[in-house]
Amino acid sequence: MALRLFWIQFHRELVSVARSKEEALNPLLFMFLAISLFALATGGDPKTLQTFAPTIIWVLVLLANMLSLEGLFRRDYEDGTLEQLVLLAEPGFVPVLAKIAAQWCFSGLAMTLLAPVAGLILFLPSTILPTLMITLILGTPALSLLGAVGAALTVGLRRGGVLLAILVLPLYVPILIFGVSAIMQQGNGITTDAQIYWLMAITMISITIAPLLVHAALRISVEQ
Amino acid sequence: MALRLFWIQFHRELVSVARSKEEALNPLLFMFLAISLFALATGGDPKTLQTFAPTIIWVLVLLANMLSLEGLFRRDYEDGTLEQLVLLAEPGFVPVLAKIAAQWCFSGLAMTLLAPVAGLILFLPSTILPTLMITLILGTPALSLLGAVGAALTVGLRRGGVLLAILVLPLYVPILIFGVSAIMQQGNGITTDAQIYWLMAITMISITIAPLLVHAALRISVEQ
Amino acid sequence: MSDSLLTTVDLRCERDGRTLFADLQIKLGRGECLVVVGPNGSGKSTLLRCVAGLFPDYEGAVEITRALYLGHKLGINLLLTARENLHWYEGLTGQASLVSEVLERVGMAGYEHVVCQRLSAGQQRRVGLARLLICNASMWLLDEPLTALDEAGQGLVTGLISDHLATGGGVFCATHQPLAVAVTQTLELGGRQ
Amino acid sequence: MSDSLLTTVDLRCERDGRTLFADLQIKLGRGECLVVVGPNGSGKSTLLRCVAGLFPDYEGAVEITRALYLGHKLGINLLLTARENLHWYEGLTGQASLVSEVLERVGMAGYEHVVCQRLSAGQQRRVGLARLLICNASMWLLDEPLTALDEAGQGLVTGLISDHLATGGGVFCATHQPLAVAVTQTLELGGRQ
Amino acid sequence: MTLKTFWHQLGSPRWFYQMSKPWLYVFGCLAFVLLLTGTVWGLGFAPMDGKQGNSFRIIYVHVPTAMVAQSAYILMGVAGLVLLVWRMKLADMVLAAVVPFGMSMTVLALVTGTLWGKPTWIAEGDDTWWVWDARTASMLVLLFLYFGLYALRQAIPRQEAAGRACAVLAIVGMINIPIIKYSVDWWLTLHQTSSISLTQAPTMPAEMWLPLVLNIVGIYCLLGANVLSRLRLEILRREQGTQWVRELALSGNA
Ligand code: HEM
Ligand SMILES: Nc1ncnc2c1ncn2[C@@H]1O[C@H](COP(=O)(O)OP(=O)(O)OP(=O)(O)O)[C@@H](O)[C@H]1O
Ligand SMILES: Nc1ncnc2c1ncn2[C@@H]1O[C@H](COP(=O)(O)OP(=O)(O)OP(=O)(O)O)[C@@H](O)[C@H]1O
Ligand SMILES: [Mg+2]
Ligand SMILES: [Mg+2]
Repeated sequence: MALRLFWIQFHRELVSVARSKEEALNPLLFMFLAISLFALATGGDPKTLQTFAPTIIWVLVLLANMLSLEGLFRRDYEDGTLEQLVLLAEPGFVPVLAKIAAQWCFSGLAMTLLAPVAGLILFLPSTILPTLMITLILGTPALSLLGAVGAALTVGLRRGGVLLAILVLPLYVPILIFGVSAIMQQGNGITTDAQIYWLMAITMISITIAPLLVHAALRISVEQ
Repeated sequence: MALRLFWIQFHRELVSVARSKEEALNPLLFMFLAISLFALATGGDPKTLQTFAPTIIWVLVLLANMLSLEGLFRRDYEDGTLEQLVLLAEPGFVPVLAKIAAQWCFSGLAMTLLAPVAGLILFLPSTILPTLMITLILGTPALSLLGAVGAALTVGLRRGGVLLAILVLPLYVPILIFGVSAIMQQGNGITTDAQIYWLMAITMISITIAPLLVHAALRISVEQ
Repeated sequence: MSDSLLTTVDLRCERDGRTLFADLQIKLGRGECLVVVGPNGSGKSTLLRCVAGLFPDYEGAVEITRALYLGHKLGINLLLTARENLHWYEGLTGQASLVSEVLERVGMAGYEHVVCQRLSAGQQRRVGLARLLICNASMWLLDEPLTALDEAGQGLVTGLISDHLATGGGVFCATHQPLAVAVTQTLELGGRQ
Repeated sequence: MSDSLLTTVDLRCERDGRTLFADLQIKLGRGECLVVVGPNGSGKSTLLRCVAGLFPDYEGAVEITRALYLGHKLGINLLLTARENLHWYEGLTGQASLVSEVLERVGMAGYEHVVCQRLSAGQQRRVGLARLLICNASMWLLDEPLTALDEAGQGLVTGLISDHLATGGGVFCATHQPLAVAVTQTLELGGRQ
Repeated sequence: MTLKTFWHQLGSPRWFYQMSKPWLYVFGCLAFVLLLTGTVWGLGFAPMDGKQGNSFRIIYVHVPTAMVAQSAYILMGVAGLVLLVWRMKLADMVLAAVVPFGMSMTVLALVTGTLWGKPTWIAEGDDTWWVWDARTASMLVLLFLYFGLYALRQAIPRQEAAGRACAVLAIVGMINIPIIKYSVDWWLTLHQTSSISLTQAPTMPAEMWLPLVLNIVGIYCLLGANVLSRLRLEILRREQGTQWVRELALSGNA
């Protein structure tokens, strides 16, 4: 039952994103365009780009994710389907989880899969690419989950976007720091286990608490 | 008459943005948050940051501007006021220009005024800050004007956001390049007149053709 | 108590400093239809949202069975087709139904696979109304269900309401247009302004 | 020719492969009111948009004087107050008027400074309707002007239309609800489905 | 025929359809002959370059495609202007016809450029398949401009609206192309003096540059032929309801 509910919501999200006009620059495209801009603006100097590549990639992943979260519940809120969801879904956190999962597929997962390309454009040595991908696949689910809490809290509000950023970015900072430092250390030949474990821990915690919090937050937002 | 039309539309935009919830992370906030993320992720190393500062600032200005352009006509399109504007305003490009001007005040102008702060966060030497501001104030109007053409073309479409980025970013490239290179050259003590003149020229061209093109594009978008 | 679908005790709500309604005692049993009327801005929609559990900013108590709420907002995703929307709704309510039959009953046969954005105003409303045929809640909360509908559509809605009442359901409906069903109670909000 | 406010010749429009109307000859003079009726999805709104110049995908010719178009969409910015919205509209049309008086006439006195988002559905429609009192176009194109209005509101609209007709204006209106004005011509689109 | 009547006739699809038939053959044959001779000569018989060996032969594909890709965009910008100002249907068709051709030429230039660059760049110590230099950058931006036009047309369901929307975009792009080219050239050469030393055309013997010239002229003829044939197809499709097309179809020599 709950599984069916998950699946139906998940499918709906995929279809809807595929047809949407509001995917606020779909995260993947955002990342690649921004990376090309960086490369162009630095005059394409491989040395400089290489030192900065991990930072650029991780910061852009964060920003892309946050931008796409902004629209996660907005359309549903405006057309009234969020009301239906809050009133009828049982248990309520299941469709919420499905929505977050779908958002992650289009942002975190997609960006992880294409991160090697991004790395190559920025002249990241290919020995580092696996670490880049591992940190991304472990870190991005937490970005989506934590971000969704912020998105749910701000969906009905004026100035939602601004609030969202202020609420969410502080939560993102540890993930960013662990992610970047793992790649940097790998580049210097130091072991990266600690960072990996930390990223896993953050994601595990998020996955347990975030869906319930998001559901509660959505109720509050609908009841205006 | 045309002046009054300009003023009324301009005023309306200011009020509306001030009350809006959709300013997709107001550009200024976006820039500062992203800059802090860069500073955090590099571990705050002044040397590295400094070399990269002009690039970071200019790329973020571009992205922030593009994101805020996405919403420039969306609300008007959805609530039907764009129809009224296209049908009734005479001459039609005046309110369009007013809308762009207002958007610029909240993005380009605001970012220019606070650019010194951004520069200081990234350890840019203070002798370079005037050049940074001059390039920004000359270049950002062109960003808003050219971007508005893209925004007007994509407002009614599915996948508007993605399309907007593809349409607009190539047009932004020269502005980015002249902006960054002026700052770099200033840092190396080379004269920057050429870049300044180019930025002025691009802005002048944009200001002459963009409003007319935007008006034509809006008509096309409304007629769906 | 078990026979009452909706009971409110001393319901009272204020918005922007204006008292919309006060001391409202509603008791709706099976097969009963309560219609709320009143001028624009008198608080009909607010009352319905209070009762539906979508507006907690009231005083007093509400007791209600599982209900279906149809508000001013369409409640359908315009990027999906009619079929996809109803399919999602089925999943949400846990009810299985024959979606194509349902769509045919609301007069949308032939438009199942059109993205709702490309439907006319009334057709979009009809897709929203199709939910009445899917959800088996015994209480219906309807906010101006006749909006944008043609004559046939209005007949359809009144037919659905009558059927629902006949099978022991309850209906709580706000409307400006006369409703051609056996209205059990009428509630008037707001004095003439 | 100068006496005709709206003329169409052989107007024909197709959408999604369905012919909505064909060979439409409309001629509307001063003081005349044309009402379009038809089931949902029969093309009333499309026809109005063709005539208003908001939908160019038709065959045939349309000739029209300066017109005011009021569609399904509200045409007001929900982030602004009623006053601010009308003030903008004045600027757009170049007409000066007394905004507070206008708002009073549409029954929105006391709500001038409320952000439109916080108004009820009917109140939002009323703010939209206030435009009829500002723009002095001689042709009105109205798409279901009675939506969401209470009885008083409906009376208001019919009153406005009658006045406009009496002063030599023309009205072209799509509606599902009967309109209590002297209708000169009726156009029926789409067969019963 | 005065200029004015010519202008009017140009606006008439039917006249254009009939007039263009011989031109299509002329361009088509020229393109075929020139490209064939140029390519066979260039790839097979032209003398080998002293420095680069056989890899230099890519120039016979690379340079013509790169040049025509840029010209095609300018052509579209002009067509866009004509469409918006004079509302000439034919201009819309030009606009629609050039996009796929220009896009594929840009891709070809990029691919041959990188293929060519790879050994060169390796020789200079950069073991990559991509370098951010002036030509790659401006070509990439051009590709994005083409891609934007293509995507915009796909995104707008109504044909007529799509045409005008693309016209608006093509105009902006046309004004920007020289600026983009200038800025990128100037900026990236400033930084990257080393890696493009080989792109400066060496003084070549005639057997080397003659095939190149043949290919360049040939590819412009191909552009002409391509646009004309697409235009003619497009005209038939859009005017399929009209009398003259039906007669043409019946007579069987379209
Ligand atoms: C992706 C990589 C490349 C791109 C996008 C590219 C692009 C271009 C373009 C646009 C032109 C035409 C210039 C004009 O209009 O006159 C051109 C010409 C030329 N390219 Fe490339 N190029 C690339 C790589 C290379 C490399 C690696 C070499 C040599 C090793 C090369 C050698 C030449 C030569 C010799 C010409 C003709 C001479 C000239 O007009 O300056 N190109 N290329
Ligand atoms: N945006 C659109 N894109 C494509 N097709 C549309 C669009 N809007 C409406 N249609 C189609 O055009 C037809 C006529 O729609 P229109 O809105 O004109 O009907 P209507 O008579 O106004 O109906 P209603 O009474 O429901 O308002 C419908 O069948 C619909 O499928
Ligand atoms: N979102 C909101 N925020 C604050 N106040 C609101 C909001 N919506 C409505 N109101 C206020 O509450 C009052 C009642 O609104 P409500 O929507 O319940 O009226 P209604 O009876 O449904 O009117 P209508 O017939 O126009 O739909 C109105 O006077 C309005 O000013
Ligand atoms: Mg209401
Ligand atoms: Mg309609």
